[in-house]
Amino acid sequence: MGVNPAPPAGPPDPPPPADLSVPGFISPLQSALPDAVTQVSYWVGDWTMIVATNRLLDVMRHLRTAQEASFDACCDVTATDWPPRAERFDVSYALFSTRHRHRVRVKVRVADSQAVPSVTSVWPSANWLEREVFDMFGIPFDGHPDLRRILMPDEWQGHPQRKDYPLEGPGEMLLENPMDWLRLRYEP
Amino acid sequence: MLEAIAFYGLAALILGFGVMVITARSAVHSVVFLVLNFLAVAVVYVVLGAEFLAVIQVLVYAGGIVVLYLFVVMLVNQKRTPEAHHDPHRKTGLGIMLASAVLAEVTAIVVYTASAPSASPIPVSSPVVGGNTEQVGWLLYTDYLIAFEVASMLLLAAMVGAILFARRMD
Amino acid sequence: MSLFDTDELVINMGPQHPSTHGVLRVVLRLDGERVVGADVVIGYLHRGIEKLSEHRDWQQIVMLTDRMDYVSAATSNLGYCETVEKLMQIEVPRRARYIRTILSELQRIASHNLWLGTHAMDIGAMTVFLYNFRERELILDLFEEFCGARLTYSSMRIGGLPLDIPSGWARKVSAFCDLFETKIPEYEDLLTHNRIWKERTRNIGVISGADAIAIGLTGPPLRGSGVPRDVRKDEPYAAYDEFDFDVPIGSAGDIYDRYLVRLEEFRQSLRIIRQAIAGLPEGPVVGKVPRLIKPPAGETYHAIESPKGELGFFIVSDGRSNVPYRFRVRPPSFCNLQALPRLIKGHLVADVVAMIGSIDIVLGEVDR
Amino acid sequence: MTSMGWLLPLVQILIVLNAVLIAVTYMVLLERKVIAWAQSRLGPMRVGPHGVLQPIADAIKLLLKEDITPARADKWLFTIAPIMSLVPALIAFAVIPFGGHARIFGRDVPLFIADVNVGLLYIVSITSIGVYGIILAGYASNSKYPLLASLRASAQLISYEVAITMMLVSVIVTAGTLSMVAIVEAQLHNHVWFVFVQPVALVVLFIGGLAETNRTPFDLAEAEQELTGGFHTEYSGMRFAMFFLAEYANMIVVSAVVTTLFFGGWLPPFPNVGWLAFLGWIPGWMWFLVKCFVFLYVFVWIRATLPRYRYDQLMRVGWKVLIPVALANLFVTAILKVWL
Repeated sequence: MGVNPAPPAGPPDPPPPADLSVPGFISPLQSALPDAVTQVSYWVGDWTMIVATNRLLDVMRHLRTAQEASFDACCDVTATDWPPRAERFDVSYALFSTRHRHRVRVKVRVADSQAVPSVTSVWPSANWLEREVFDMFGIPFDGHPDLRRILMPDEWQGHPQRKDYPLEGPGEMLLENPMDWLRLRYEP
Repeated sequence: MLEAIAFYGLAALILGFGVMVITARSAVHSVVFLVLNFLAVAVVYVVLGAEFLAVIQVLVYAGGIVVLYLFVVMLVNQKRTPEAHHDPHRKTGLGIMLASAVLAEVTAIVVYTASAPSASPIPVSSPVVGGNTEQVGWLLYTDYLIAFEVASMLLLAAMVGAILFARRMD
Repeated sequence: MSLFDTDELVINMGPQHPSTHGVLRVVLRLDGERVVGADVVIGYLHRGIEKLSEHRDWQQIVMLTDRMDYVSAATSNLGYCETVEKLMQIEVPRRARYIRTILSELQRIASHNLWLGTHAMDIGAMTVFLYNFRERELILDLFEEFCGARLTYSSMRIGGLPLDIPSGWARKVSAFCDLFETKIPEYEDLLTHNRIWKERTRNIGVISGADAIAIGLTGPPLRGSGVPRDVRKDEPYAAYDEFDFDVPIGSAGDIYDRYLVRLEEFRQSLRIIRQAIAGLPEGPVVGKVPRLIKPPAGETYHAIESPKGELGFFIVSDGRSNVPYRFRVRPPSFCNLQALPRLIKGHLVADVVAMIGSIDIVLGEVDR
Repeated sequence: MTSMGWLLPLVQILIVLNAVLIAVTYMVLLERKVIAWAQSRLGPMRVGPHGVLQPIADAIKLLLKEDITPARADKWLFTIAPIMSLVPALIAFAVIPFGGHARIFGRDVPLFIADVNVGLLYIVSITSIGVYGIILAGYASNSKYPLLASLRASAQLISYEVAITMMLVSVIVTAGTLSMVAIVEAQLHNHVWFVFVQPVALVVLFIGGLAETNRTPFDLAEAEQELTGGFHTEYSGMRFAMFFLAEYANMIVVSAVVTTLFFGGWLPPFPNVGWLAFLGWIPGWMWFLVKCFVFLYVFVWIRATLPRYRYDQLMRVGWKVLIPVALANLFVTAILKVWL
């Protein structure tokens, strides 16, 4: 098990290299919805846009409908937990366009128990994926038609994919302060 | 002698099943007893040498109509027990009147037949040769043709009506 | 006005039911035998593979990916290894990419065999089941000869393959291709033009291409609706860009078209395998992989075409520990299963099992 | 007739009943073997050479199994349902003519239990009773899958009975009798098997027979993959075995009826062709069994080949195809009978 001085506080989200041309759908989006995209990043071939949470639905609708984007498939909705950060969750959406055959990842950063607007109205396929994120991370989705647990039993306590949730389950390992578990992992 | 034993035995069975039909607590049980009742009646027909009638009794009553009864009884959701069932529309007086009329009629028949000299019954055809299937068919299509056709028209109308009722639900 | 007062019948299909292909539970609300509504309950096989993977080192996770889609372990292996290779920017030797392609196409045939067998059995044609298992067995033999396992292969490693193919294996694969080609007509004889089969599958569970994309269908169910979407063509991985093959699509988007699509995929898979065997290059099977696998900090999403659909891996590395920081699978079965309530609504109970069969789910992958 | 005349029917009943029960158990083995061959496997091989003792092992297993009655079941109906299913299937054999007359111990013995003058109607009416077993089993189990299955089964039986009965009427009109023995003799006198006179009737009757016996492709009532076994889901042990026996006994009844009506019963092929007279050396009951076996084989063969119909499709086939065909066939038969 890795022994590190402190838990990481977030992904690097490196900016794209200067000599790389930005995909064609990003700049129309930025001009149509100014200030919605807070950061564009590029890593090993994947383009990522970090979006303000309150603008998420607008961005998604634009990406879905705009000609040059037309992201008609929402392949995946998932989250990553970065506990030391104030907005501890990255909720990321993997989008794909069957027309242009390009991909993009859209991320929003939310704090614990802060709601994310649901994109089920844009892509019905996000329904179960958002339910899984809710189940695993406890991130509520605003406007979701049927926000229930999906993989864990309905009466389950806690959200297993959070970093402060022990691998062995809550049981006797559940410490007084959930952050203690993190300390166990990242400090010797 | 043998026939008499068979007849009285079967009659007891028929009456017994009949009583069980109306006393069974579960409606499905009642229907099962009704089937057994019909089967016993069919055996009586066999004893009397009316095989065709016996077979038709089983085929139509036991095998056909009562199956539909069973369907209905099975599928109707009996939310209340029969004991708790109080029909506000029940007309006790009328019921008693009708029942006593039927009773009087039956009594009259019994008294009349007992007093009258036993007329020789219509000769039953010999059960071995040819059977009575042909005779039944012959009678139905000659002497009783109109009654037969009227009955079939009535059934047809009932069938059309049932289909209409079922259609309206859609 | 309703003449009769009727109740809905709620029936619990599963989690123990012969046709739910595992521990799937579908709560059906029925009007007679017609499905008025359905709720899909999953999670009975949830083993927390995503969570577990955040506590296993990078090579050990290959073993966990076997246990997701356990009838198609090789493609899960491939998807995971390629994602890590992408994250570490490792160049995989051409021979390894060819062999990976052969393995995943063999796996596709085996998985479709299992699908066709169980799907036909759900509709009552039991002989097809055994015919398919007869051929699937041959593929399992090939896998056993390659990696020693028959179900959970762990047949790939980050940077390449655990070992080169045994001598004579390529010839056996070619022989299998020749044999299998003669067996496909046997399945078709029993089903394709069978009146009952057509009546059971045509115009059942119809979904248009646009709806299918919107609800997240991928793989053969999406292609059955006429969308030529195949990760192998759209975003080529392994060695697929070097081979010639077609992406079969349907037109009606019903169960029958999905069946035809998968049957044609048998043939296309054979075509790919033959090309790969014929052009199999010499060389090493493992690329330049550091002894300690520790990808630099960053995240990536990489998708492959598993027999069920788009199998994606989203992996985040913190660049410091020798375990992934976040390991996420985009399971095709899970996303395809989501369409089930919409597809079965208004059909009969018998169509429910046909539908479950036609979207080809593996509960190990749905629940992970 | 001697004073022992009453003994003969008892002996006949005993022989037929036992033969039928043994035939039924071996029918299961036959089915497993034939399907195994169709599916390129071996079938039962362990009990006895080539698994010939498998039915006996199965019977012992079923007898020794725990007989479970579900807690909320209607116990009385749950017990009589399998009986109501099996008994009609067995007593239908009373009128099946396995052969003509034979001389045994110098005595003329008919190879059938009874020659009733309404034999064919008797079979139809008796098999119509068998549906109660299925309905009551579904109801008494107090479980949803069996209930759905029993509804399917009874709707199926009732609707296919209509087509079958109409087709039988065509045959009756052709033969001019309702007696099974007389029908066979009519085929002898007319010098032709009725299959050549009433081919449509044969097809419809056999399809209806498949449906009546709940066999593939009409086995919706016990669709393992949809209804987890159907009306006998909750049954175990010997009560389950009774349903099983009833199904296979019904298959034999259907085969026997088809043989009798269309393929000349115990008659050898073309009994009137002189140079084929040597076929008459084989006893009639052997011919009957061989013909029956062919139809039983067809039953199994169909099961190995075809998928299953859906409930509404099955009803459509019954009401919109078989019954009109049966009516048309009856109409044509009647016209030909009157005018020719």
